[in-house]
Amino acid sequence: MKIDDIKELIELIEGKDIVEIEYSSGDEKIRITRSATGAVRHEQKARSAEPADAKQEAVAAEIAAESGMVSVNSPFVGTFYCAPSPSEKPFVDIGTRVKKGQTIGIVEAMKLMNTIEADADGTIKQVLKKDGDPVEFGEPLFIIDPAG
Amino acid sequence: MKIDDIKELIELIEGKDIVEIEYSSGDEKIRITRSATGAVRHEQKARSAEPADAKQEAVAAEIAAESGMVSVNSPFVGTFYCAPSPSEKPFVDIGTRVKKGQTIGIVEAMKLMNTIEADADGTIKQVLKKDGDPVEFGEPLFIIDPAG
Amino acid sequence: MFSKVLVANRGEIAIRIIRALRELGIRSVAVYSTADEAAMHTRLADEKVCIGPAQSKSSYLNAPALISAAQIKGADAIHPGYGFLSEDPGFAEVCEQAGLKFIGPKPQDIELMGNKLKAREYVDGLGIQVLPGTFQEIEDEQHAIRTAKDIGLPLIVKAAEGGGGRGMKIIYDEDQIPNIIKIARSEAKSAFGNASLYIEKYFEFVRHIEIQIIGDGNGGVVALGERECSIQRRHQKFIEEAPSVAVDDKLRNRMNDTAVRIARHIGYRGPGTIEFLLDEKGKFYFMEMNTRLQVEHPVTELVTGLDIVAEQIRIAGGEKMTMSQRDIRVKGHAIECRINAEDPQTLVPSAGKITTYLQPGGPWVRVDGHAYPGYDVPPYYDSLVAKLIVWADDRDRSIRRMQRALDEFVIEGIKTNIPLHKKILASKDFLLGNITTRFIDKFI
Amino acid sequence: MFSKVLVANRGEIAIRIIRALRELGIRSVAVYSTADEAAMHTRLADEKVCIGPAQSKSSYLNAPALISAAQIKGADAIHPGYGFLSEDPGFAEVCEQAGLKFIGPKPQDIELMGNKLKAREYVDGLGIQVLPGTFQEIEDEQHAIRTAKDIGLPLIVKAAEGGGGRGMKIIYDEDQIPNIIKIARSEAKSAFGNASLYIEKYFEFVRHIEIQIIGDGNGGVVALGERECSIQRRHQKFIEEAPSVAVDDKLRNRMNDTAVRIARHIGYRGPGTIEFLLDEKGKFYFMEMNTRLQVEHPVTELVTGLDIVAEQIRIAGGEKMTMSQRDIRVKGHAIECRINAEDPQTLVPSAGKITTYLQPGGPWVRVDGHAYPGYDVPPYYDSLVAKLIVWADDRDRSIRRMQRALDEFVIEGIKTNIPLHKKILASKDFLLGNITTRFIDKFI
Repeated sequence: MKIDDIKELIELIEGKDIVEIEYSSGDEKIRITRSATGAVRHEQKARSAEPADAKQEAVAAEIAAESGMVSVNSPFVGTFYCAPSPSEKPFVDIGTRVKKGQTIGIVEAMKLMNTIEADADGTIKQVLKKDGDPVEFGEPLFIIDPAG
Repeated sequence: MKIDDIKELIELIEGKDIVEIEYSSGDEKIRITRSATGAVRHEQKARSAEPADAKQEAVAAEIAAESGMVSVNSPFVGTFYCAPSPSEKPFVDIGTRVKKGQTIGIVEAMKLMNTIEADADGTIKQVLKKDGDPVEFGEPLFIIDPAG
Repeated sequence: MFSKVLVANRGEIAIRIIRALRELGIRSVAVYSTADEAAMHTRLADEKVCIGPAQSKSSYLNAPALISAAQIKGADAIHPGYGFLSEDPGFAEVCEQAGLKFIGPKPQDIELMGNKLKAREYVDGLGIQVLPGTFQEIEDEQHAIRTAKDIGLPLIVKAAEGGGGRGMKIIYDEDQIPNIIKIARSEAKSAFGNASLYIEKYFEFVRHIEIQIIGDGNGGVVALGERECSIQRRHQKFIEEAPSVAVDDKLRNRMNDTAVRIARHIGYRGPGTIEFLLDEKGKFYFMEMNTRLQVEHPVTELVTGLDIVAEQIRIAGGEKMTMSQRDIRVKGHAIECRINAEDPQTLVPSAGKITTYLQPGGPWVRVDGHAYPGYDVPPYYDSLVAKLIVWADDRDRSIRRMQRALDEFVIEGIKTNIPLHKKILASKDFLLGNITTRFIDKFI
Repeated sequence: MFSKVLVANRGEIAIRIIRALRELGIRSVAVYSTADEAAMHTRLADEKVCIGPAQSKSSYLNAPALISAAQIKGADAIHPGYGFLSEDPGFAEVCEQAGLKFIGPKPQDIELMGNKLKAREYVDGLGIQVLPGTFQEIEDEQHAIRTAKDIGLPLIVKAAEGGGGRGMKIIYDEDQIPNIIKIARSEAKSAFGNASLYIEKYFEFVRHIEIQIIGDGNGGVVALGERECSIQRRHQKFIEEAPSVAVDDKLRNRMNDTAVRIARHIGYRGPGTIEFLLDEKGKFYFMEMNTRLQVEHPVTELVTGLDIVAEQIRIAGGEKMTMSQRDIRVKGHAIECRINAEDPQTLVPSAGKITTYLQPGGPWVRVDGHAYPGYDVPPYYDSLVAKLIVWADDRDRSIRRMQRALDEFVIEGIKTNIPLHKKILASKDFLLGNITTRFIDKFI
């Protein structure tokens, strides 16, 4: 960022009721604060109390989101299964091409099998859980590359 | 960032109601803060737990300090007297020319008379306490204008 | 005893239970919705599981999600707290079917007392004085009008599956009957899934006095004395105290005995509360029974020195009850103020970020809360952010200690009802103990 | 009763006193040095006065400034807290001369017990067992060597005007005597303004047990039972509890009686503490008396239900003592952990800004502290930032409750001794109650 950019930023907020601009570059962060009277505050903030064991997946999911990929999250708390039964092959593997709506996994809760469907056409980029893993509500299970 | 850039930044905020610019370079970070009121915000690390009745004096003392004036503060908690005894004239009045070391007031604590001396040659600009007022340690009593 | 317990709740009561579990050496699992990711109960538990989105229906009221969460975490019991699923006999049953101990009463007892109309009938059958009113569901307007003629106005219309102050309407005038019955029926249907209504005589200037009991599930029951809960707004308790100025030893014994008789007859398990209305002449009427831990249990804990939550968990875990009626001594006086995130004038809930949070401390001041500096109070749930409870050796000192603690309590960034509590505590009628269920009206 | 009291102290004890005053309906005046402008005690008091610069000598130990502050604020009494001027008979006297009630013992009693050597003589004169040792000031090395021969090594050299664990040296070897006497003398001179020394037998594996008493100033004295204060580091108490596992009812009665005899003989006024060493055979020796409120008074408050500070103020204000020995009941068990701003390994004080401060809460957890989020711990004073005190119905539950509370206590930005407390509480010897004054050595 050059002095001229800063100048431009200052001119930008002059006469507006913006009182603070914060800018970062690594991992992009911006923070604009309006005066208390007007008070709308933009804050891009990550989940502050991330469950430790879900962090890696969350990070993966964020990267996915940033790079235009699609993350398929668990709609329920339960046990993840990658195949219809232990003796059968997984629904999908990394590299499998999938259609939107296609069953790609199962989350079992109280003997109820919740099928997990692909959210988009594309290629399975990552499978974030192993067969039998416990999963929480909202945890990412798969990353699909719609462009793949 | 070079000296010239800093100079430019300073010129930039001169006359505007920007009170803070923060800038980092590694991973780029910038932060610009405008004063909410429009007036220039001065963070003087003022006493945060100011006794309400001492606020006015403190403000006066700060103004004094800013404009090169000298504030004479109470060296003790006690009762302020402006004259050697109730029947006598005050040591000084506004406009009185004083010499450094000259007695200009008294703070009494436990029957002990602590004389207050002028910290500098000059003219008494303000007398911040009335005869008999309670004063705390460090409270400003007089403002002296050394240039006066 | 259990090795791991899932706490199917949020907020201060989840924390209260997690604290008890930790003190008992039992691992705890917190559950949370996506709106509660930064909630304090998730930090204090040993483990935590996200069970659903912000809406209670899909998270804290989502029985399959809770049981599934307990299963993937290997918990052997579920504590429901209060509210949410705590009084749902179906949930209690599903827990047991899933091999998870439900830390609460037996499902059939929850069911019996959950239908307030059936409970009236049951208690009346024991020869105990219940509030004058109907023992059958109100069939139609005519039924209600007949009742009004029988027992006189004003009346209060309640939902059979309601309770805890919810779903009530007062009838002052016979002309209002048709309209109120219609509205009450449709509200009951939508709020409780059951349109059944019943009618009781409405006493305006009475006290709400309740007796805390604990049962061992086999007919052993001890009574821990009364709580005075007359200070209510919109039928919700606001300030509770123990003991009550209106209850002397003789009356206390009679109320204790009555409560014990009901609980013993059921073979009730764990802590429960029998609610009575007490009139000016010292006559008391059974109103309803709450088959769960109550918000205001701490006042009883502080005057008896007994840890009700730990005892509840021990009883559910199969241990013998450690209390006996002989050992129960009520000492001193305790008050609880419910600190809600709400506008003190309009009582509208006030969600948002808490910028400053300074908790009172010092002698005999207890805070059961879940707020902290920087906590963002979500708009989805109950507005209770902390219970402030004090103890002292008599009521006057207890009131002054509460005033001192309220003065110390600083919560900024959201509105709270602290100013209203201060006003009530400073009022002459409160000091004199001249309180009824209509007390708060003059302050709002 | 007083209408306004100046609290001549800072930190948690100033707050404890301000709370008691507020609960008694008495206005409070906080004093503060320029380093304490944002200190919590200045916010909780009704009024405040800046009395001097950061250095204690010019502020909290500055008697004329304190008295002058009381005068300009119109206070009618001064509470000295503990430390600072609380055991300075001269200050007590100057207060009274200035027409300000000193909320503490009579000056001559402070003086009598303040000189630890004279106190030994006085108590010995009552026929009470004191620690073996000298009854006169140590004149020279030869005197010390003779004492060593008489009572045997190891010995402990103490300053007559010391006390509270300060100014002590242990002699294990006769050869060390000349050197240690020389050093101790010069240290005593500079620390207490008096080079007088005395010598006691040094017992290594004993317990420090003290009895809390309260006197009415006219010979009426009640004893509130013992505190176990053996967990010390550098002769400073670290963890206190009540009751002690080593004291049974019979021993408690004997220790109570002994303490009462001393205090009654003096005609002692207000709360005071008689410190004893207790050996393995149950024999106890008078060590010293502290003529002031003690840091650890809350553990006694929690097991007796008595408000020691309120009682102290009432007695000083001329009211009758409300306690009688017959009414004193010790119930349950209490522990106090002193939370210090210090490196848990090196014990070096850790000043600086507290970035996160989450105080534990819930049932029977008391925090007497003065820290808050954003508070800047000044480097000038005692490192104590909070006392964490818990109560439970027995010692095991009390320990588990304390562990739970320590787990909840989050202080970031400065170092604290919380990790060391956790280690001690989790140790087998602590659980078993196998503790002596040397206990902590193995943890550091």
